[in-house]
Amino acid sequence: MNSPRNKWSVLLAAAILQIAVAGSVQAQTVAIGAIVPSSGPFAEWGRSNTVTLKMLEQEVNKAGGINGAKLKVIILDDATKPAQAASSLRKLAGDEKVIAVAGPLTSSAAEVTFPVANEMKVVSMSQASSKPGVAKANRPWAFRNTIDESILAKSTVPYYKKTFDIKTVAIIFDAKDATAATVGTKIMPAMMKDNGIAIVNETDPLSFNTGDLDVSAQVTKMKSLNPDGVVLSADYSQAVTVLREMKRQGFIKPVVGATQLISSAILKAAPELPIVAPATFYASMTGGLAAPFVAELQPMLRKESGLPAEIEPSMYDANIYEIVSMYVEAAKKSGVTGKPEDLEADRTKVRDYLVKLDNFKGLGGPISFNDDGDAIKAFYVLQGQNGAWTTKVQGCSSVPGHPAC
Amino acid sequence: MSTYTASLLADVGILTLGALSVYVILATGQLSLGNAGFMAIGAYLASYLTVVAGVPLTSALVIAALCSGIIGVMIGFPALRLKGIFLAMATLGFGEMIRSLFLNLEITGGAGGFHGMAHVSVTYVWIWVGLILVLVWLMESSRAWLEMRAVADDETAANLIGLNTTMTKIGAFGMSAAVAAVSGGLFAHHHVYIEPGNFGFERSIDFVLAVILGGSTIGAGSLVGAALLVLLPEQLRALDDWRPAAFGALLIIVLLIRRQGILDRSLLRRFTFRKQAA
Amino acid sequence: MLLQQLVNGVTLGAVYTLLALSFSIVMGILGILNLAIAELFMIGGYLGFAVITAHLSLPVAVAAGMAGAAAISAVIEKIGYEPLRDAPLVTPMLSTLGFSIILQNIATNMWGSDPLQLPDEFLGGRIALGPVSIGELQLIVIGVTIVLVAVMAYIVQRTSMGRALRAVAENRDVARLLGVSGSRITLTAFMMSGALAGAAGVLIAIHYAAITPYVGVEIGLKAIAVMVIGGTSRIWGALLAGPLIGIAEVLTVAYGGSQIRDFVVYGFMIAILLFRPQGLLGGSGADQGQRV
Amino acid sequence: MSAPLLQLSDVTKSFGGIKALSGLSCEVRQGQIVGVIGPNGAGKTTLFNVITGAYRANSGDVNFDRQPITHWRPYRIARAGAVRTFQNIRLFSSMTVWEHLLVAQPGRGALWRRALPTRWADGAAIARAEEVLEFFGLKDVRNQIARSLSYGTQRKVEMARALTANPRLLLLDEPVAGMNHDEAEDIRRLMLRLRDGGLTILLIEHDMGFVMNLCDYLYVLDFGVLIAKGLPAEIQSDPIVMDAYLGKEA
Repeated sequence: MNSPRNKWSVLLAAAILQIAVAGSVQAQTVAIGAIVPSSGPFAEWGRSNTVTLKMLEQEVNKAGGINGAKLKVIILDDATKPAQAASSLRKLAGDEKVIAVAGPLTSSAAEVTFPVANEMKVVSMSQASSKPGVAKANRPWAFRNTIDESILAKSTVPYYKKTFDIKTVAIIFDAKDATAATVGTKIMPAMMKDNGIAIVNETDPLSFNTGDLDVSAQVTKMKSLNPDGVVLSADYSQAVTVLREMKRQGFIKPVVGATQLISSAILKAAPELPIVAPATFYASMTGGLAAPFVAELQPMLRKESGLPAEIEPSMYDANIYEIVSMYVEAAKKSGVTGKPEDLEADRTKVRDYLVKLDNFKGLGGPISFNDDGDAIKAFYVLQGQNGAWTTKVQGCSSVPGHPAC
Repeated sequence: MSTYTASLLADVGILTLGALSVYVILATGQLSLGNAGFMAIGAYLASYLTVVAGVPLTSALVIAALCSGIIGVMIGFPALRLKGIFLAMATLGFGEMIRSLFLNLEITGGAGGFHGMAHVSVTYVWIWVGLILVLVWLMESSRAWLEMRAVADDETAANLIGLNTTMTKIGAFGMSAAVAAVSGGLFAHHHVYIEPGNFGFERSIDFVLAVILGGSTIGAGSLVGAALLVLLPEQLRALDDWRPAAFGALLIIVLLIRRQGILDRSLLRRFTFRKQAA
Repeated sequence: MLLQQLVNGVTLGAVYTLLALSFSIVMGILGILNLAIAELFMIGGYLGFAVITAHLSLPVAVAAGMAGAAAISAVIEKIGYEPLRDAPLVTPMLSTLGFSIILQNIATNMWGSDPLQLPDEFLGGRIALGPVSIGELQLIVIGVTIVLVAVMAYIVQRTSMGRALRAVAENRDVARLLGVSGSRITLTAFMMSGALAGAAGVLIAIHYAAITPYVGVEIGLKAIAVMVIGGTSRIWGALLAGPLIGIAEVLTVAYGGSQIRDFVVYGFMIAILLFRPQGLLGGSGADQGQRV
Repeated sequence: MSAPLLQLSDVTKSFGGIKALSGLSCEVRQGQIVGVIGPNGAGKTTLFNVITGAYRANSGDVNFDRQPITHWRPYRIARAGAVRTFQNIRLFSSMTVWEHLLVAQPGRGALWRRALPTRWADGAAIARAEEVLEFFGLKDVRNQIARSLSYGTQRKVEMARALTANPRLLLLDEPVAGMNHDEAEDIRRLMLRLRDGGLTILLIEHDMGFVMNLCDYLYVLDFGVLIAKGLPAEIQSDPIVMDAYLGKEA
């Protein structure tokens, strides 16, 4: 870990450098904004996003920047507060004159920030929001480099049913988390019905709250209903509590959930419990551009103070990396100038490029966007057991035959 | 003015109203740790009225304020049997109950939140803030306000010299609930999306914090406190990972240096006297 | 299932009891709500984790958690409370909030915001009693709670320090006349309170085997409710109220109301405040409301 | 003869078995200054508390202006016209003298007018406050925090505050305690002027000379029991009183 003193000197040096650079090549920078939660309960995600973006910025500039101009990524912390995310977007778009914004991360923040993006006519693309319909409600400037959970579940649930011979499930969800609650009360129940799986607690939805330590009562209740499997809709940091309790009570049943479950941390909670969840990226995935990305980013993450020593790149790091890469490509190919007088035109160019985006080379395969502003990209139904994720089904968030698949 | 500054100002305005709602109760010597509950009522009710029932925003805010005020009065009757920290506890419980209620209320979207509101400008927010600030400022030199201060200073004596202290406290509670509801309605229509998580204990504490930092003896203190709470974190961005800690430390320092808040009555009196002398 | 749920409820209740007691020591004596207690609990948990992962025994972990949290609590008292003790009660409450923000930030920067988890072996074995199965750690949690409450009750009711605490709780000025140093006693109260929160943190972190910097927030609010229900001035009240709320919560979940659980807990707290403001075990219904 | 303004019949108030007042009956007639005397712990302040509603009598009736006020709440009794001061001065700690003279005035007209600045909405209240301020000679200290003033002035502010509540019966609990002779004399003159203006006064006082010089009628309490009543001259020569009270002091 860096000592704080070291860190300050680095910051100072960076600041001096920045001033020097800004002084000499003022007109030749293209600014891209990012909104990440570097403090608050999701600090780790925001901080690893920050490292990822710094890495990307260097990569792009080393490779010659954007049509000769330097790329500058301006990263703002929203403290996991929706209001701060929205005002950050205003700062980025209004004061910092960025051509596009990556983020915000959570659906709650996206709900508040996307309308501002529309108002200010600048692209905002979330790296993690997967609550249904958030970008759709805020067209044309809102995008998400994620796949709507209702699409993912269509592949996840049949695999889950087939593999574990599931006829009945119990559903438990985090009632305080908007995404998890939507998945737990709407998407998953509908999906279970479509697949002919009975929900044993259909009339009695089991929930807990973000931050709850004790879910023993909920787990005991599920156990007494004796389902074949468990639908666990929660962010992984909360899901850990449930999995631990299931293990403690000897309630070893296959678990299915949404993208929120994907992380390496969750695999440590109860290695003997099989977990099925969809993802567009995971640190140990092979093939394509993913492996070099992980190889480059992981050591940088682990060096960073304020992040745990054994951290791995997350799906959100991959997503935000892709988002800014897309912006860079858009800027290059559609002739973004980065000049103040062209700002409005530049922003429109980026948006139009994204709308027509064709086979952008994402870390996990080609990416484009659907009419809802959500990503069409490859995804994987993963099964986690004994400490590792393995790909079981490969899918794509579009009609078959789309080039992205 | 950049739109970023404008949105911060809108946040200052919304927090000012929340702080004023606590200020009004604090003027009677009581602490509320649950005003986010009233804010939630105002936010959801006003939003429901504009989005589903098509009521114009201003009318919706007035209706929300009235309803919340009535709820405040109804809750005030039993709650005001309690005093001091016990009342604070009860209000804390009330706030959590309201949050839990909206988490389960399907017609307002439950945990999924509620949207569809039309965005309001910072000007509209500040028209309300200005209006209520002026109203509070006028009230501060009224007999009703003196009665509230009398209750705060010595409730028994106030009662014995002929003040209906129960009505005073309930009135303050109702007014507080109404102001918090306006704050909520404006919050909902400024951010155009609300969810129960917006109205937790943390929000209630923010209100109290704004009042105490700004000064709890005059209404303008709420404005100063709210401005500090919204703008300070923005100024601390350079600190990166230590931003919250720096904020916490500054908070403690301000409390230690000016426990009566940044503004107080004697400070104001000194200024007005100087004016008279000049 | 009912019996198993009762066991769950009692375990949860034990946690509430310790934290509620931690709140009530400061509240009972000084009348202020120490909002940093939830974070002392969290810090205690991390310290306990550190000791356990260093392969030291559980008692060492508990001791480390208690000592660490008590030390931080002493700092909070010296900086955040003592200079403000003549101010209205709400002022020191907010200064403790400042500390709570700082502690959360420090924990995030030191250990990350993701849950820190214990390796498996600490989950411990389980004992089957007919249809009910109890974890060894569950028993330890309940046992340590009872011991700590008893020790606390002994200190407060039987020792000279306890008498001094009660005297200050009654009236600081009179206590001074009796030769009791108010400032030393408040420091002691803060440290005792911190030690309890730290102990609770260690036990809970190890029992649930996962911890985050925000782990104290939800449970802290619940513990405040438990403190009120048990009565702020009665040590044993918390021992009754903790399991009561724990069981009430668990039964709400068991009988189909997991969504309205918080509603039930806080509703119960308000009912107690209105009808028995002195708490379940409190004595006479004297007017205890202090100015804020 | 008209009915008395205040009438207590057979009033008993006890605290945990100790009778602070037992079977007390007394009355105060319109336009008189009536004194209540007795040694410490005789129940004088308890009597005030029962009359003004701070305590509720265990048994017996209190009638004020022919209305049974025994179970009324304190503010209602004060509004009906029985307003008091306190033995241990209870001024509002945050208020100036001027504010004290506004706060207790009964509301006039619509409720909303009370929520507007007094100087716009309630000229009558301002005028009344000015009048009382003048009467008690408090003009010099009008903008000072009342609690910061001298003991004697604080007592005056308390009296002034009670007077602005438009009482018909003013209950004064040791109005000259802690005052020097000149101050006490000043107060005595003010009280006589008030009585001459038609106000009825019931007062508790330790200063014998002060009471004898001022009161039209006296009640003597000892251990919660009424042991004597009559004109000052009669009380002065009453052997029981001499024995129980005056004798002890000597």
